[in-house]
Amino acid sequence: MNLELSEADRQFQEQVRAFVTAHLPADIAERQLNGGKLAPAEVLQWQRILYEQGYGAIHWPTAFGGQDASPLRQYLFELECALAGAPMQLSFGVRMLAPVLMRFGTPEQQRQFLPSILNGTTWWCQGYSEPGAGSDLASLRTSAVLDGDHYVVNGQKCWNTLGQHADWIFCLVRTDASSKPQRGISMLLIDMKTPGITVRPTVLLDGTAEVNDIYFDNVRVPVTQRVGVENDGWTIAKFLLVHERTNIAGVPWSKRDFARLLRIAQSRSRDGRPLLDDPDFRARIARLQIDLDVLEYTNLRMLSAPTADKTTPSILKYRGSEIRQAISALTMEAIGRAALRLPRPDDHEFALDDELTRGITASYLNLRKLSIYGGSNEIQKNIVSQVTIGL
Amino acid sequence: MNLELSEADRQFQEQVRAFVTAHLPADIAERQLNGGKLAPAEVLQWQRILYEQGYGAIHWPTAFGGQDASPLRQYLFELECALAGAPMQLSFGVRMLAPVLMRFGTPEQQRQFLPSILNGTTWWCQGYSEPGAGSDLASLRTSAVLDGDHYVVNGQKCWNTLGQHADWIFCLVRTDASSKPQRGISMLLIDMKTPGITVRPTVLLDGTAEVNDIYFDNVRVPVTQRVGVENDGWTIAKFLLVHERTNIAGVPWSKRDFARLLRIAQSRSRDGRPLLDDPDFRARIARLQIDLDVLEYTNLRMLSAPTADKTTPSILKYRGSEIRQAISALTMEAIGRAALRLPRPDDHEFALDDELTRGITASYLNLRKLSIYGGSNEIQKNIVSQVTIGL
Amino acid sequence: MNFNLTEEQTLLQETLRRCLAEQADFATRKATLAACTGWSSSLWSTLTELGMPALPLSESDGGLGGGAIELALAAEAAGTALLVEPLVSTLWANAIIDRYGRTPVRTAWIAALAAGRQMAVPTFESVSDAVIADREPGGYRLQGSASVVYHAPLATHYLVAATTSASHVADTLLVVAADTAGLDVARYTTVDDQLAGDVRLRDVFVPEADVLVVNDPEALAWAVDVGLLVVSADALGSAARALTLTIEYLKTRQQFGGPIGRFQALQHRVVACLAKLEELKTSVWVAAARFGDEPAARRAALAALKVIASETARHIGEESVQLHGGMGVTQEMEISHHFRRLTAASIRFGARDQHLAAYANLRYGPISPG
Amino acid sequence: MNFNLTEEQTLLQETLRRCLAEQADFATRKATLAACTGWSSSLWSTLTELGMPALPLSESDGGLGGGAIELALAAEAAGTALLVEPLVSTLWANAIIDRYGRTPVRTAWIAALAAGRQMAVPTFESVSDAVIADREPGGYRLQGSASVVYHAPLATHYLVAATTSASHVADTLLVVAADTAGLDVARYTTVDDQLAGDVRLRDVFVPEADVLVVNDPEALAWAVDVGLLVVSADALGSAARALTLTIEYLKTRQQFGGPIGRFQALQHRVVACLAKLEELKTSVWVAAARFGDEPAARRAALAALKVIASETARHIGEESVQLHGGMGVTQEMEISHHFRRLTAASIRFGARDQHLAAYANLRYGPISPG
Repeated sequence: MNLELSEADRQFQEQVRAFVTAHLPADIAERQLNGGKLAPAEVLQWQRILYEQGYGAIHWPTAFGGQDASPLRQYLFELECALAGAPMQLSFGVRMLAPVLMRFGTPEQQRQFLPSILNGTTWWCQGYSEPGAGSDLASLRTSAVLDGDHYVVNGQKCWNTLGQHADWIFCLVRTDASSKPQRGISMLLIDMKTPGITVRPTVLLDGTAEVNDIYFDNVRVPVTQRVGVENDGWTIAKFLLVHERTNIAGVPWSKRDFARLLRIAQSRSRDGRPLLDDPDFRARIARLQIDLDVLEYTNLRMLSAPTADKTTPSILKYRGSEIRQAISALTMEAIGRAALRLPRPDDHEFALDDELTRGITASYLNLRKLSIYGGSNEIQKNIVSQVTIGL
Repeated sequence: MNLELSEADRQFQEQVRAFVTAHLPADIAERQLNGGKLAPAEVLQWQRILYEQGYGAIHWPTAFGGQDASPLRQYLFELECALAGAPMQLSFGVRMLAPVLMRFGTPEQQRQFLPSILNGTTWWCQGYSEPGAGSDLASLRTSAVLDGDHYVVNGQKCWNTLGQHADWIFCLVRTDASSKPQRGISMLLIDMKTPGITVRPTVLLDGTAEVNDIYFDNVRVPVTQRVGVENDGWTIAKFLLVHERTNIAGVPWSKRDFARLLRIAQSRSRDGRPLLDDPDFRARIARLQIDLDVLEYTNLRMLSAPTADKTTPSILKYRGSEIRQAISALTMEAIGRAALRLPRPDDHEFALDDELTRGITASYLNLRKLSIYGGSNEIQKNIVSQVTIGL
Repeated sequence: MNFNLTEEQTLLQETLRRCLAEQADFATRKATLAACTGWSSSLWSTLTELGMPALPLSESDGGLGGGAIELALAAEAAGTALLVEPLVSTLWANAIIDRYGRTPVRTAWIAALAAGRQMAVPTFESVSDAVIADREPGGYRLQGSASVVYHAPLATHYLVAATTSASHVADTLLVVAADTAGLDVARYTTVDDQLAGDVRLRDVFVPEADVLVVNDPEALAWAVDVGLLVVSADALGSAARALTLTIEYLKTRQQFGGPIGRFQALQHRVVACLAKLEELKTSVWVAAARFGDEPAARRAALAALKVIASETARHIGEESVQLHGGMGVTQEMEISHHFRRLTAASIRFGARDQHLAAYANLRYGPISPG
Repeated sequence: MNFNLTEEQTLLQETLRRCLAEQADFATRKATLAACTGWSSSLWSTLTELGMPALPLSESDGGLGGGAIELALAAEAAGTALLVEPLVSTLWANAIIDRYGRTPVRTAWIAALAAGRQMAVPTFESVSDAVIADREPGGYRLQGSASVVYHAPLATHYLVAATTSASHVADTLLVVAADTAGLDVARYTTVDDQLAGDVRLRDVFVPEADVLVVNDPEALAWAVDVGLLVVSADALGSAARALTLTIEYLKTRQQFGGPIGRFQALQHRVVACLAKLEELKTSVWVAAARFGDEPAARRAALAALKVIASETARHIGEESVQLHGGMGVTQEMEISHHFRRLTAASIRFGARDQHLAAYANLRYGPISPG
């Protein structure tokens, strides 16, 4: 048992830190750290910078342009990026589709799609959920009917994240309606410019349109854009769900958000002293920091364990979301009445929306999603219960 | 809406207070208020005093020697008794069996049993639960087979409270094994001196024997001691469960316990000042007092509502137990390390077991039962869910 | 002792409920918000015709003579209907004016308030929210600002809390017309879609005739407590509706081959919410009834109410969204609007911890110097 | 970075686990408690033969040279087995003696400790638990008392924390033999069935040779932290076993026509307990590893550990009993003993709030004067 980083890992972390310090655009960092917004182009810009410096997808095998980085190094990389205020990498290409293509894709598909994921020229999105098939993927209904060397796709996807900016979508579709629910599903890669695709944004709690409904109306997709075996998409979907767990707890972003909370608690005052010196607030922020510390080390413990266990990822997922939500809630409380403002684009400019209050309420509202998406906290608890009680 | 007591109710409360002040033995009160123990005889002694002063069972109809007191007056009566340190009345006779006899009993049964309940000469206990039939009463198995003008009873009861002191027991038994579970149950009244009855105490968390297993080995019970119609005991059991709800939240005892907690918080010190002035402790005790206040008024709101609703009693039961348990836990924390002591009869006498620490840990341990017995908190939540969601 | 409503109170409750169900349903409200005016003046006219601005005013002034319970009933209805029109702010302001409006103010103004032709809103949420008032011949000169004043952009008058001493505790209450020189309002929208503004006062002169209260901290405490009551009652209405919607959703939403409401873990969480709702309900009515008591009892009840209201609003809001799953985070669903209204309720009038500390001080006395 | 045990550590864990499973099962323990001696000297002999008292002692003194991780592993096993024998107290005391026992103390005494012929226990749980030490020619004169000293009735020696200044913070550590004039022990049983006592020191003289530490508050802080670690590790063992028992019970207990473990509300509560258990596990091993760090990092980790341990012990203890229903409150069931051990763990070494405040001070600096 040893909590020190190895010399090599320590050096890796320092290199990442030096790289981020040197190459992360200052205005992007300022906005990321203080509740501002990024343009889609800035997210791709950062991916391009990462690519150019060899950090485009460090967990990928070196053969595909990665560093074959250990889970610990992936964690250190994301931590340094998050703390410095770098944008989150778009996970749909780099973390979700890419491992699927490496495992199930044809060499052609790999050659066609992986490089542009790495260098930030293609924006991918995901088409999994449907109305009536959220946590329960087996009941999806979007159909793909073979017509010559094309599938004809009809149906509706929902909870599509940032698809309004996407070039391509990877989609689960039903290619055999007659078999039992889990069978008969396939994965297709679809160019978003294909005729028949409509993207309709869903307005969320914070007033933004982060997710969309996507409608497919006789959309023709070449058979060559199917990934893996027909009707075996369930296998791919499961692979994808269990594959990416290094950062399931979201510790880097929670640490970034916590640092902002601490800055605010030091700067604002309550009853004539710094909020951080108010005994009630101090006890609450300290308790939260303990939770966050423990989460980080529990995550590291999982990453360093010789064998994977089946319950820890689910525990990390739900505790990670609870803790990040708790940080956002306490931050909202810290700014007091200023948290009541949720300005709209056409609202009056007002002086008090400074770097210590900007975006905090919007973030609290937005992060409600954490405990719902990617397998809700209830689903995670069911998984743990299934493994431990089994009834 | 009016939170003031009517003039008549206010006078009633004052009369009760004056009576308790005048008649409650001081040594009993001292022990009740400071974690001491009472002998069974003292509990009966108090019932006798109540009876002599006309307070033996104020909620009974005047025809049976009660005052036909309103739920509000019952509440005020119990509150004054509890705050002054009076023993809890034994509920088995006064609150549980008596209403059953008044509703389902024969005039002979009423004449035979009610007076000695009222004047504190008979100690009743209850035989409901069995191993394997706790929350699930329908599966009880103790059998009563008719043999001439007697039933012959065989089986085992558990969770029998204080039956070691009891003169009589009222028992649910199975009189027809062939019908479906809820049918075929009858209620019998059994003299504890009948041959074939064995009482075996169960040692509980706090080291005491408050409950017993009771074994029936060919116990002969006259048919005249059956209450109500044969095989219709389920009706009686349900009547009994829904009948007594005036004090389902246990507010009087929580208020008594809270007053002790407050005395302790004022007397003990932490970091050189009264514990009550420690910001963390102060916030916790204040929060608990708010919960207790709200519980009391929610209880009073239920008592004053023109129509009964089906969910409030269950909510009061489970919140009442949570709050009383929270008071006992915070009291334990308030005395710090002294709470580690759980002396046994043969342990060394030690100086620090004073009136500010006596019995506190034992009480914390003992009160775990509150959320389990009389329909566990989980059962109460199921009931509320059944009424409101109905799935 | 009883917690029952009088016939008049029930009538008020029913009338308002029926009116809002008909004229302020979720679709109508959506249209109002989409129109970018931020409120519906026609709905406000209807509420005015029902006598809502007049509710807290004395009958001798043409009002309906409603007390704390009537105010809470109306505010509860506003929360249930997600009203963005200034009902709660107006009830609050007019209750203060009814109690402290001195003769010059009354005669000049009160009939217009009752008829809804003019509208006042308070600019403070605690006795610490005081601007500086300097005595001048014939009146006071005000300096300071107030942030997030609900419905400020709609008001014709502001009720401003001020301090005339070096302390920061408000002891003076003044009326300032919206068009007074030196008064500015920066307009925006709150997290619960209500119009609000930051109000800035620079060298604002208030003549003697527009001063309601001087050197009376208890009057200011009372004024804050009325606000605490109506905002908490609004939260009660919203929380109750949020739970109703959630239970309906659990009964209808199908997953894994049946309604998700059959899952016991979700059931028990709903029950915990119902228990908290009952507790908030009790707290609102107890606090309302305490307005007849001595100030310390009222203050303790209101501090306790805000502790319960802040916690319950947060808890029921978050649980309702979570139990709605993905649907809960979309503005299409009514629940998301209740969530944001409950979020606002938990923040308004100051942090839960501060009210808990105030409650403890009232119950146990101040903390002795460490 | 890794959280894996070395081969030696795994061997220690396995050996102890096997030994306790064989010789300290629940039935044996019941018999021990029924015998009224309060402990099993034969089981203690076995543990001594395994080298447990020698575990924290240096190899040069005939010990096994175990560090914080080995101590925590042994304490965890003690908690799992509900050991009432003085393993945890002995590990703690001997670790202190190993680090601070100066030459006169060592030569006279340490072999007997290693062999279990003599037994020391600390009488303090925080640096505030100091008796008064007055300097005298050739030594110190002690006055004071210590309450609820675990295994005090069994000890041959006490490690006493004292202050030589007017402050109440301990800075001095002394050894006092049980038969010293002026020392009394009042014996009783704790809530978790362990032997304990209140120790009173009246005019007790301690010669220079029996003084371990003088004027070194950090040494005392270290000594307390070792105690915090082993008691928390004990709680980890007990909590893990409590959850295992609870899950077994849920799988076997039949009600309403099936095992009660199929009820989702109960399942989700078990999962919440499992999450807390994982967090306690992490906290124990992080804190153990921090014994190699600088004092401030160690202190923060130990304060955080006790916050987590107190909360988790309370939570898992209470939930386990509740999920066992009526059976949980009877002493017949093993769970009720874990509940009481976890109750004790949550109380020992001071309140959770105090450790949270200490953690905050270490992380954020002391509170500025209000």
